[in-house]
Amino acid sequence: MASESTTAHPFEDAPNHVTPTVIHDPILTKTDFKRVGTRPLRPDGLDKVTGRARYGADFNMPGQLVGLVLRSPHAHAKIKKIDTSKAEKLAGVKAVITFADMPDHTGGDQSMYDILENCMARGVAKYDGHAVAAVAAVDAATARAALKLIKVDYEVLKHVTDVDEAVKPGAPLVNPKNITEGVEPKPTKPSNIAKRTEFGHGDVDAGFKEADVIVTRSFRTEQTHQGYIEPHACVASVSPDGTGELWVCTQGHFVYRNHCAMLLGMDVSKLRVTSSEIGGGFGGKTHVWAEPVALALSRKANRPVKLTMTRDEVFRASGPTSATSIDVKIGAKKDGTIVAADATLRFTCGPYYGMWAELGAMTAFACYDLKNVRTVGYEVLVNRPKTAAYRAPSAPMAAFAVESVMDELAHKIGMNEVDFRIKNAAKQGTRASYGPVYGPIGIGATLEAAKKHPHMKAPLGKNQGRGMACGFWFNFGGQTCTDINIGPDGSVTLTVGTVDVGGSRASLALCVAEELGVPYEQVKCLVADTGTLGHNDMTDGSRGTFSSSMAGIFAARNAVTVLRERAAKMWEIPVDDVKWEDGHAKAVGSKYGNLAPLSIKEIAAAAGNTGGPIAGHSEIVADGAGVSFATHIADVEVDPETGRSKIVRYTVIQDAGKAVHPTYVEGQYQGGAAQGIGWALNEEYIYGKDGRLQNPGFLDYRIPVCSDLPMIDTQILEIPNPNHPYGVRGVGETSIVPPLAAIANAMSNAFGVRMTHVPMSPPRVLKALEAAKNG
Amino acid sequence: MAVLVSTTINGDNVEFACEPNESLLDVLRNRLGLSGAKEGCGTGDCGACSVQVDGRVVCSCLVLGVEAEGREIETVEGLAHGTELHPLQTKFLEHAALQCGVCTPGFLMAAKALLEKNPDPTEEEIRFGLAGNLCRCTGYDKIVRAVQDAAKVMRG
Amino acid sequence: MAEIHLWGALRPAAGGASVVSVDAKTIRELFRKLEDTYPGMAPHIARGVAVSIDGRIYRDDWGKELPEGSEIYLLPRIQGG
Amino acid sequence: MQYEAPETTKAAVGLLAKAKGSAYVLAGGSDLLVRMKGGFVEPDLVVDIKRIKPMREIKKTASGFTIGAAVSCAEMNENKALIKAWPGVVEAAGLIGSKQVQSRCTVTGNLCNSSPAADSVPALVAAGAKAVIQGPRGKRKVAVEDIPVGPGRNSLKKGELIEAIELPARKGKSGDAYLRFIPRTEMDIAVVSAGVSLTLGDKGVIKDARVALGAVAPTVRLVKEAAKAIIGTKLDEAALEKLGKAASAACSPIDDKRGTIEFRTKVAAVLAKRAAQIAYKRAGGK
Repeated sequence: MASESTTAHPFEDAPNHVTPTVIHDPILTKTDFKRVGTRPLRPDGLDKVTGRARYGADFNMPGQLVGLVLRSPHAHAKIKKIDTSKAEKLAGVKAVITFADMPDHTGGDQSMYDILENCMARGVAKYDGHAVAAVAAVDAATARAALKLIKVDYEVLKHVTDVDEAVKPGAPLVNPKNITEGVEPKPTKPSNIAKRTEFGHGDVDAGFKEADVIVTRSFRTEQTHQGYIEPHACVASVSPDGTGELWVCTQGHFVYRNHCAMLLGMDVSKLRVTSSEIGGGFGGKTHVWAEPVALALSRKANRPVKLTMTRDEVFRASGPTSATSIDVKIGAKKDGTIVAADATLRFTCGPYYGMWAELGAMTAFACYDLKNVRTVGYEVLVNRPKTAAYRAPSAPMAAFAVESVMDELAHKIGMNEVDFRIKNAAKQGTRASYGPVYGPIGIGATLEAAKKHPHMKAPLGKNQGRGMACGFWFNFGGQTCTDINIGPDGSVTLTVGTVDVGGSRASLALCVAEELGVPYEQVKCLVADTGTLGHNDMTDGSRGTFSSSMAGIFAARNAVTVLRERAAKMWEIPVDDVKWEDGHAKAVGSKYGNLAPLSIKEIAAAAGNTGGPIAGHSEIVADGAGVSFATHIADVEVDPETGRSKIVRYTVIQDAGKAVHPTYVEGQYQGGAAQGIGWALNEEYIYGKDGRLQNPGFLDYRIPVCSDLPMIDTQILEIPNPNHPYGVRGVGETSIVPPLAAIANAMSNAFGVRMTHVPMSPPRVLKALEAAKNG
Repeated sequence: MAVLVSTTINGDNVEFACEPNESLLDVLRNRLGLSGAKEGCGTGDCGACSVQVDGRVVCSCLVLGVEAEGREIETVEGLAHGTELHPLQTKFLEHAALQCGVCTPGFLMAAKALLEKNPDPTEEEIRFGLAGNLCRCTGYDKIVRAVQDAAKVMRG
Repeated sequence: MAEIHLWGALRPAAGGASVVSVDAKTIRELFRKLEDTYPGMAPHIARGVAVSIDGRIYRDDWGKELPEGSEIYLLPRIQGG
Repeated sequence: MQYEAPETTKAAVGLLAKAKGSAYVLAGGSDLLVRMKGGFVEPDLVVDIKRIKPMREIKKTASGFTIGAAVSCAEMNENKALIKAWPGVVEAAGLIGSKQVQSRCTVTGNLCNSSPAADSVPALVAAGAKAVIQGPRGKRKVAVEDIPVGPGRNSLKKGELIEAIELPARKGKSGDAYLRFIPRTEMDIAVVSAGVSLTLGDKGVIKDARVALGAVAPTVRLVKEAAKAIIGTKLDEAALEKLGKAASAACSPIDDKRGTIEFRTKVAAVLAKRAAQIAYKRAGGK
């Protein structure tokens, strides 16, 4: 009986000191490469420099209508009535929909129901920009006119947008039914806290008693947006026979298919989704918003519908990151040993349940080897858009708080900040603050590299300061399906289902070329639509190259097995006597003396006579992603009279496991750093007292422009991941984690001011500088 | 009421009809099939819709289609000569100056305008010259390097 | 018998325990028995729970065996960007 | 919407005067088209002035410069004589938007749009520029500071348009400068800004000065007290200090998404001082 086979040990935690890591079934098979590690041109590049590449809004279907969405101008309002009759009567209008046209097919799946409600408000508008109705018309002008004819009767409710206000007793309730999860006994009254979570080990209170120095501080970070340049766009077509097509810019067309089919009550197999080229996502294109609406409009109008969000809609009604409020306490001995670390993290989720504080709580102390550590996270509901992932979601805010305190603590005990981190860095065998034990990891190596980096010793100019910080991201793998087909001429088609967000087609082709032993140019990598391959998870969690290369390599191995069999048939010898080497079948043994090796081309040419087409497939769950660490160094110049900051030098050092295409790895490092710099200095959602977003555009949501940044130096470290055939780790996300703290630490080092509120915009910096000046 | 407009696009005579309040960007994308220019914001803040009008780089979202009458317009589709790429296109590829690529057409047009005026720009001149074009993927490092390299090639 | 470490959000469902013992040979069996014994964990498992076996994290693979004496941690199934 | 592109000022005035409904002048379009896109305005008539030849020209005359209303800021930055005489005005014009916007935007449009944060306006006000207005009742000239009357509102009457901006001729040792504060290095709207124009007399003593501040009040403000603070000085520490105080005292800003009252008031002083130093140096002062 199950109940007999389980025992609870109350309040007993695992020890921190752990026996050396067991690495089960390592699959790392290669460390010496011919093609992996080179820098060829990407296969999709030409289309992208000539304007030929097709993104979300660059596709059209015959007879297509223009879809537009009506959005709530209120942060929180009961929708008493929606009158669409006048809009429906306008000439040229082919469909008007509200939530009534999107019945609930979610079957009790709360997270899917939340998505449904987020796509189209059901009775209550929960944030400024929440979709309330939508129209499809023959042209944009008609659709705009129709939106104006829809009359919505709102009863405005009290709202709350601020994270600290939302958790106060008596705050307006975003969801009056919300009872906090993860608390025992279960609360009886609703609140805006969706969930409490906790991680850690050891005895934190006892640990602090051993401390010689303790630093405690509270931090706030404002909400930011991924800021992809391409707004969400799709073309949807649903026929009366229940089949549908969707062209869309997304990080995961298979997941979009599954979600849209469920929300629309369609069979998954009847909805074919094609991913366009994607104009940036960074986590923001992992969730559906407009797509189910476009499909519902198309279904009602029986015409294809193109729906493109404006930039204003993207800011108000897609998925920005959390605003946060974080308390950190770390204690250390005089020799630099950290004895206890504690953090409480409050993260906004928008109006729906999320796991954002949870991710912050997991990542906060992940860089360090800690005997006593505890993190507590609270998911906070507010009248803001539903939070979505943004590159290493939640880690940058947690790292901002922790890495700021780490610097302060190092200085208080009189240690160099790098040495202090080296002393406490996690290593292979360390129990991570979030639970498991680490395998081979790179935090120590990035710190040692930072210490030796010339940047660390370069002289600083007037009003300049230097800071450093570390960052962590998990990375993950997930479901992946890949095909390799050998053409009759021996050329290779690699078909993957992970969207290429920034050069992965080149990396994947390199891995398959390496495995098959053929030139890179002989492998063409395609991203398939959902009708062509089995399910693939999104390109998120830095998994695109990690998982699809793993599946691609396995598919290539399967193809090699077939190629060997075919060669054996051509030679009329046993397959065991055929080996694969340098892209050729070779007969093993002196008895075959003069048999010339067979190339893929020769084997492929004979395929019709040896058993038909040659292919290799792989369907896997790509588990075992290696965690990733980075150390960044930032030089910041501050104008002491205006508080304006400029980054004058920046260096990223990060472990890639194995850099498949180093140029694109550098690109990920640089891009993440730039986003982190923007977050640190100027990017923020600004809500008015009325709960409306005041800066829904690129003019006042200030992402860095070219003249804001210096060159961003990169150093790639390669500590192979034992759980990938080539040692690859994800590289996409970690680089956004350290910049916030690195810049704050630089300001502290230059001016002695500790910035605790991000963004460190000029008014905040000037105020801090003046406060410091006035004692 | 739609207005008939005659103009030159990438050296070809083109006639189109458009509404007077329609942007040049919408005309290019929706009426002429030239979707290389992208709409990132529609308010002149991102530069993804950059084209040249009479030799000057503009945001085509901030130009009316009717204003194109008698003008000469150049778009990213006209950058290459036949199969021969413009040096900027070649260098953007070689330096991996694009990740997602959606800002690339705008950057190419802005960089072309910059180098036509200033064939040997400093890094700072390049950075300020391209400040009207947002890129969220690259951190601009490789874009600046590609423009520097292209400038060198173009100077011969 | 495997010792299963729970992260904070699961603990209320196990009466506050941070470690529970479960007789399970695979991830599938582990989830089934946890749901039977601690019904409060079912919604979490439905939402997605990852299993760390000696430090290697499995997000989806039910068939994965839990080797004797291995250290098992349950974690939220994380999202990425 | 009706679009017209007349070839004479007279025709443009005629169209505007007899327009029914909302009528707008289109020069660079960098404000008008943004407002149309956002649905804030739906014009019945748009009069494009870029085909009116005289409005496309910068003329140097004995009395100074005449900058046609349809001259783009990029064109201003290519006119060497103008740059030499009024470097501050040209720099201010060159700060509006991006290179793309520069190709189209005009200082006249910037003035008529009447944003308190308009970049070119403090420099024009400091320079003592005049707007040449054409209308159904003929021509009139007014000081540029009298064009904006509030955020987004100007003093032009129905049927009127600005034909050109006139800048006086530069005599003797003179210099001007414009500085703005923005959080980024480009592409932002001024949080606070300052334009200074001055002329030196004997031995580097400031004989004449005008100081204007932007984004600190509903309209760009000409600050006479600030000018007084430096006239008769060689811009020494004490004069700068007084200038800064006068600049801060003239501020009546608001808290908004771009900045706080406190920040604007403080930084107005910083920018006024820095701009004055640049202008002084340009005038040949040491």
